[in-house]
Amino acid sequence: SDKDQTKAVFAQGRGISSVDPYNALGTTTSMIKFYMFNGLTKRDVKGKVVCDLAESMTKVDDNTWEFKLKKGVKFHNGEPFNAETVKFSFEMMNDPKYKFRLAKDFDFLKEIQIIDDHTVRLITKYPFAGLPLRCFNFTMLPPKYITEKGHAYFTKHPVGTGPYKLIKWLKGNKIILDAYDGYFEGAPAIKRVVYRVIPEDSSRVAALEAGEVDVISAVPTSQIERLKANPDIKVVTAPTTRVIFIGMDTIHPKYPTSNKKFRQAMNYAVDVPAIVKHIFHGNATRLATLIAPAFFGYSPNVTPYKHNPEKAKALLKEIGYKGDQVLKLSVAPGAYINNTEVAHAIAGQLQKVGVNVQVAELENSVARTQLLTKKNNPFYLLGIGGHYNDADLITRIAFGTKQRYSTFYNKKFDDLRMKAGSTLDDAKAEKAWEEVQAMLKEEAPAIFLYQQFDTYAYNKKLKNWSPRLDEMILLYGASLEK
Amino acid sequence: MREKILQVNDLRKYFPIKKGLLGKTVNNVKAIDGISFFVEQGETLGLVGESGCGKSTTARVVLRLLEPTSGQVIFRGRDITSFNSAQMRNLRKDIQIIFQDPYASLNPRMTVGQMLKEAFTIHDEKKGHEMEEVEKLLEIVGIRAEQMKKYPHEFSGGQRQRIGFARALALRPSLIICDEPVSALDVSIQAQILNLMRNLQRELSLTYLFISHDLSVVRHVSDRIAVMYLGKIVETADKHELYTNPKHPYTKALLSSVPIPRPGAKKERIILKGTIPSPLNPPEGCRFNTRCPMAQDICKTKEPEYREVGVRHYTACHFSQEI
Amino acid sequence: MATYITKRLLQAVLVLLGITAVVFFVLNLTGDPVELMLPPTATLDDIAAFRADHGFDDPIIVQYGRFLKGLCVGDFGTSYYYDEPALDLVLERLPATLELTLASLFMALIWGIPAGIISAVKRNSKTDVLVRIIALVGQCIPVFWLGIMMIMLFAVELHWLPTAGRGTFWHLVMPAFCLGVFTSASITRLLRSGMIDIMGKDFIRVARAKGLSQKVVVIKHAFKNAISSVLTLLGLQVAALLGGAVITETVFAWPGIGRLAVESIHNRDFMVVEAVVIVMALGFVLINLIVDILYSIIDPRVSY
Amino acid sequence: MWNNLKRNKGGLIGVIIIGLMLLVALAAGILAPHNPNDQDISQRLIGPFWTLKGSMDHILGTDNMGRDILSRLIYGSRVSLLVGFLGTMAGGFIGVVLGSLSGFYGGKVDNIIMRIVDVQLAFPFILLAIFIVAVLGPGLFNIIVVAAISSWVRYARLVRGEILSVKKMEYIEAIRSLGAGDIRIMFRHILPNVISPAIVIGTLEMARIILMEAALSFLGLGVPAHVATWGRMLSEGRVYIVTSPWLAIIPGLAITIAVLGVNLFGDWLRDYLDPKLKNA
Amino acid sequence: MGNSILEVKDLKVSFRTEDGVAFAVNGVDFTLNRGETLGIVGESGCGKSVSSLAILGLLPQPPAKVESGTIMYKGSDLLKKTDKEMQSIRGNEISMIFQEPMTSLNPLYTVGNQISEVIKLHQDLDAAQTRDKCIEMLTLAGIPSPEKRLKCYPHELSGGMRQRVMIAMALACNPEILIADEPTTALDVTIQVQILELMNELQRKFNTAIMMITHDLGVIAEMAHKVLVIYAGRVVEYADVNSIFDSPLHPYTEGLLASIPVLDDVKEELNVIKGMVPSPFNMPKGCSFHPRCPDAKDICRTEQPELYQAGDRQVRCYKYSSLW
Ligand SMILES: Nc1ncnc2c1ncn2[C@@H]1O[C@H](COP(=O)(O)OP(=O)(O)OP(=O)(O)O)[C@@H](O)[C@H]1O
Ligand SMILES: Nc1ncnc2c1ncn2[C@@H]1O[C@H](COP(=O)(O)OP(=O)(O)OP(=O)(O)O)[C@@H](O)[C@H]1O
Ligand SMILES: [Mg+2]
Ligand SMILES: [Mg+2]
Repeated sequence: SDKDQTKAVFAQGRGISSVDPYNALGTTTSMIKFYMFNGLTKRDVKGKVVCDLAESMTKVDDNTWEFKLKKGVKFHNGEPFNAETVKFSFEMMNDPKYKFRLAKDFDFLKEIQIIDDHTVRLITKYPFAGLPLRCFNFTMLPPKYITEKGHAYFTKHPVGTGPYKLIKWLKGNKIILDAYDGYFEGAPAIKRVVYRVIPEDSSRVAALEAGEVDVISAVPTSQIERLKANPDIKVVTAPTTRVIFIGMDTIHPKYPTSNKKFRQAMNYAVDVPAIVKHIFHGNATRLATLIAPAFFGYSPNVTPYKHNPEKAKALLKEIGYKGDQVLKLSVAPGAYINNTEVAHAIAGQLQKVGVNVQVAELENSVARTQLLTKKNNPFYLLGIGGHYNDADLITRIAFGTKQRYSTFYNKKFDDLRMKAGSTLDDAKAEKAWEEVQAMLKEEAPAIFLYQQFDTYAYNKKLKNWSPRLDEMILLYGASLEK
Repeated sequence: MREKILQVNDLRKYFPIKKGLLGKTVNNVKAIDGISFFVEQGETLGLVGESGCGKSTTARVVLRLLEPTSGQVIFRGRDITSFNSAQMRNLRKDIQIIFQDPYASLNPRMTVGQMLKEAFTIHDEKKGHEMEEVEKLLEIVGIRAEQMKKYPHEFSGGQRQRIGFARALALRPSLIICDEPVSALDVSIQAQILNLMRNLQRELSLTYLFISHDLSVVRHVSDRIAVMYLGKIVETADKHELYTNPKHPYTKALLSSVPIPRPGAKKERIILKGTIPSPLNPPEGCRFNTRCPMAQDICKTKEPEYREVGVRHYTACHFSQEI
Repeated sequence: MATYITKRLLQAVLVLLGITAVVFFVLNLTGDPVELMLPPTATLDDIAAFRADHGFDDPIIVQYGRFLKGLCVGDFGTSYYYDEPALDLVLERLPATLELTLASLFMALIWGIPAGIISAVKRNSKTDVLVRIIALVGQCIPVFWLGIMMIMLFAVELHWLPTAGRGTFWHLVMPAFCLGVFTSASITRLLRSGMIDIMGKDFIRVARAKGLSQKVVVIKHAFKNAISSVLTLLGLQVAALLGGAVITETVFAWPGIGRLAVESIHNRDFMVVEAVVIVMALGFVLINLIVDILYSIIDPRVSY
Repeated sequence: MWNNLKRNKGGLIGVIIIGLMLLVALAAGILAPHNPNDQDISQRLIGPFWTLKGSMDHILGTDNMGRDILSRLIYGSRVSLLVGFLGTMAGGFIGVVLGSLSGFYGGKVDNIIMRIVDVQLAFPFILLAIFIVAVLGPGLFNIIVVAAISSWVRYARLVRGEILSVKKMEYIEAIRSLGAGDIRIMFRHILPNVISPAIVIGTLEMARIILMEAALSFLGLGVPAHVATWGRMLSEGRVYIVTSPWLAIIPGLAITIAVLGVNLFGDWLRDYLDPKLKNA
Repeated sequence: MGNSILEVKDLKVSFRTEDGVAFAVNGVDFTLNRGETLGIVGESGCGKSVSSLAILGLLPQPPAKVESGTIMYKGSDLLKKTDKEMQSIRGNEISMIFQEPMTSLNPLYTVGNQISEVIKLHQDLDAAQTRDKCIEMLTLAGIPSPEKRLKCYPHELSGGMRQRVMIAMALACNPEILIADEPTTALDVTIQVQILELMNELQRKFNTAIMMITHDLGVIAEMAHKVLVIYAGRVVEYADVNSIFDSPLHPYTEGLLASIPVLDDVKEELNVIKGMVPSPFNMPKGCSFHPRCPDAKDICRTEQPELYQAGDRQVRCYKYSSLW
């Protein structure tokens, strides 16, 4: 039937937690949010920040950003989008009554000034270079609709400016979205999009092969070859914002990882290229630190540690490390692609230089709680990514003092990255970020590994779609052949 | 007159029936409801009655395997219902029991030798030469000593009953309560056991309380007989007296009901109507009134007194004189 | 009867109390829900403040007391993850699980009952041997393995059935089958031995001696007597089915409460886990009560 | 016993399967051609010898980490047996003790234990297992704890029931009338009669526990990764089900056959020890 | 012989069990006449029930196997009949009462249901007539207020009542033969008398031939016209009731009679048959009674005696043959 021709189905392993945009934590939930809502800015496929509902943005001074808004944008219910909308959304976000989970992310904002119907100014509390990126998540809410119907109703029947409208959310099962033909960038070609939750990897692949699903992500590495051989299916692998590393605890003195030389030795001992080659078939980018090439501030001048077990042994000898202690490496199986295999491979490599590392498999939330309460193992495999991952965010949460995932408390480092983060001049900022990376390499609070790629497989009938750096599968702009 | 080795006075045993949320006692099964009898040294007292009339309960209460609801059990002049556990342990050497079911009364997982030896171990007796004693015991009951290592299932019903006897005899008791010891046995085996019991009684000067529902068997083994009906003893007398001159209509009916293995020996039958009422709601007045062929109005209201109607002949019937 | 039901329900309350306590205390030992309630940018100080604000710092006993107090007025708490009433979430997913368990129960019964009867009646025949082998293997196959194998065969290779998810009748076939296999095997085996047992009873011989045909003897006299043991088994199997549903629901992407529970455990979504467990336990208790009542309907000797 | 076994084909098969498993588990060091944990990433996913890519060096092929499947299978039997056996023992011990207390003393003790049993029964088992593993972390010992917790109820109920019926037997009254005390009656006369049905339940429980270990591994909650177990092999292999189906099929079959063996043995044992237990 | 209705010849039944082959019935011959009661006595396990089940074709096969013999009923061999043919005979022409009234009724159905079942099966009656017939039968069986009893479940009745129901059921279709397998063993004496009296009365009324199986010689003496004594699966003596009791021929019969205490005749010492019944798995060679027989001779230990004719009686003992 007609309907079938324009229905696209995509599937991932997890369901979403909410359709309330300001409570949308996590990549999957955010992804569905961006079908229905727009921010002032957005990230393009490659991760670059560009305008979305804004026509243009300019820095007025260190703490003031001016956004000109697009005209003629309408919410699904016909309500117009204008400066008032921005102010309303900001006030809503900050209203303590709602306890929005995203509110924390926007506490750099002081106020919104309406200049005219389609111009607003965002005033920050301190200079914040990451503002344009952050605004991507500052999605616009319909003031009239929410005022009339109330927030509770809104969370069940969300209305946004996005290309799709929510039809049905069957929790843990699927989400049905229908095209919003009045979308300001033009009506979507695919009239209905269905998101399905299929937790089991093999079932998900099977569903794609059976033609029930058009796009899947997180294709198991082992399946790639075979799916490539399927004439109906296309497999693409693309980098993501997710960066994987093995954190080393520097705050517990009883751990040898509190010794800088030890940490450096670990970086020498690990053969990351071999892991990338064998476990990922090349589908990962080795990183010198945590900052991926796509991030603003990436410096090619800071090069990765060379695989050099001899040097590692020498360093260990230098500090007199005996290797008599069993050191645990936590990993939460299934949290990231092939992470258990990586953990085991690394444990093996570390054992070869005389460090007795054993893998401890933990349930993801147990592992995270351990980190949160700093009752962690000396080594922990961790990945940080998501739709607004950038140099600032990742260096902060991974290695900032008193950050939830950090076991590296270093005042000098904090100062360095804060300076970089608040420098609004691009050239100066790049310089500052290079310093940050150099320091990270030197201090080695982690065994730096790679930027994760995600592998998508999709039905060849799907056209004009490509994977995004931020791991979201967005089908606006794509079309489905008969 | 011989010594009364056991005297039971107005003994009662009620089993409470609990119901409802809080397990309130709503009623009682009056399994035995005020019985009195005595057993004299060296005699056999037969206790007969139909199924469910409380014979086994009597046996268990006398042994204090069940605690009586009220009444006295006087053994050799001492009321054992108030004995503490140490006293009871000691008393256990004196009173023993044999059960009806030869299959249920031996532990299937112990050899006969182990089982018999246990009697001594419990009471710390015959240290060191228990096995000799076990052999002696088996010999007494007519089982070859080499069969000591066998398990109960390797024996026939009659042999098991002998082993049960051996166990009861181990501690040289003076009173043995036999709860239907031959009911489950074939006639030819039954005769073997009855003869054994009789011989042992003579040799070891035992006293028996012999429980059975088979009047022919009871008559064969007993000196005196007590007849039970629905938790009460309705008549007690010397064997001969009871069989020739029953003073209770129930006893009469019972006697007349027993088939005689002699063709043509048909006699006057008293066929009772109906069945035994439930001990949950025993009839008012005389318990037998619902089935009694000669019941009068008084029987429905007034419980007859249990009194002496002849020499060592007791009965509980309003009209015992007219029988 | 009424007293009996009241008594059972009171006991059920005790059981539920026990279960909620176990869940609450164990979950609290396993991790921290706050982890998931704040964006990654939140610092340790933010987290501490948040925690104090939401009462996560109170002693567990106090938290549990609060939870119980809520329960008394029908408040199962709010999901940390979904930010919605926990009970609503469970009730929303309950139909899926009910559908799955009932379908699998149905499958188990339509195979298990005839198979058990035939196997018992034709004892030691070839059919019996075959049925027994099938039942035995059914009890030995890991459910998830069977599920994956079936998806490969019926969905990917043959395209007969959809791979996963809930929707049409056809979506139900594989998961229900998978889940039903073990139960059906148990029913077959139990019914077989029950029937063999009953077939040796005196009243069966009497029924035969009346001249009744084999069919009447088996169905009217033997089966009705044997069914009570199956009923008891079914009551207990409910727990197994609900447990098995957790795995089956994962393999077949079935959006039931089993998977909700697993996800919620991973998310440390205490309230949802509590709600699922309470609902499951309540289901178990009720089903067993129903079984008991059915029992007394089938068997006039049983009265409460 | 042996004669009886010879006549019972199922039991014989069961004993042979269990015997082989025991042998394999004990002699794993000798039988396994490779170290089960030797990874060789360049040798990953080689098929069994009968497939195109297969070689005799890895008879059953290699897994995603290049480990020899046969060797892992051989070492895996250890875990299955160990978890199965110790889990059964632990569960059996708890269950028998509690069941005995409950049955022997009755009253309050009975009431309390039976309420715990109710709670346990009404608790969906897999969720409980997930809980326990989540608290204790994955690990051999913890899996055994889960196994024990999940199975004690069956013993407790059985033992309680048996004790209630044994308690009424005349030989218990006989021994009591000989003057024996509670302890003697309990240990010498009641428990021995309850043990054999408990052993029968034990074999069936062992089968269940082996399946359970596999199920927990499937959910990622099994023993730690460096230990080869069938459940984990299956769980890891399942994503390769289409490309390298043997990865999932072989351990799946191993589990099924092992469980079958234990079940067959248990069925026979039940018939042998106690024909009246057929309905348990 | 025109009066005879059932003739059993050389019936042999064995059981194939895990412990070997049990020879349960090793040669049973007898004739049952119309309106007559045949008493069958013997100790537990001697094959009384198996023989009677064989007549109705109710032996569980396997493990049971009829090794040989014929059971002639109205001129045809019951052993050769199909199951369908047997079904129309069972409960209709030949019916049976079992020992255990407690377990012989299906606990899940009302008494009415279970009686009407047999009536509906063999008689062409409508519902109301069936009901009337049920009530009539219950009344005959001496059950008070039968209308009420129809609605009772078995557990609501006492043992004696249940046995009456069984009798009502067995007689519902006016059978030619009633096989009563220890109908009163489980009952109290006062109830036993009631039941035996009832059976006598009904026999007089319907002229039913009764096979009365029991191990109680008292019951035999009161009920039977002829007596069949079985030992270890074989008929050892077959005679009319008076001769058996007055002058038992076979040493076993003799021993049996002497070993029972008799109510109105006090014996000091009971006579004892030494030893035990042989196991059906392991029958002694020769006469199966010889290990217990006071008179056994060499020939008894080697050769199986036949059933010898002694006057109008039959006895399986060499004493009455020319070989003695
Ligand atoms: N533990 C008990 N709880 C409740 N009622 C009981 C208990 N034991 C016995 N009774 C009841 O007490 C009554 C007498 O029982 P008892 O066993 O003493 O009878 P009996 O004369 O020995 O009968 P039988 O000849 O059948 O052995 C019966 O009605 C029985 O149901
Ligand atoms: N189903 C069976 N399987 C094996 N052997 C059996 C079976 N039924 C009966 N027997 C054997 O047949 C023999 C005769 O049994 P039967 O039931 O006829 O004895 P009976 O004379 O009726 O004894 P009772 O007085 O105990 O009822 C017994 O030794 C018994 O072991
Ligand atoms: Mg009794
Ligand atoms: Mg019989």
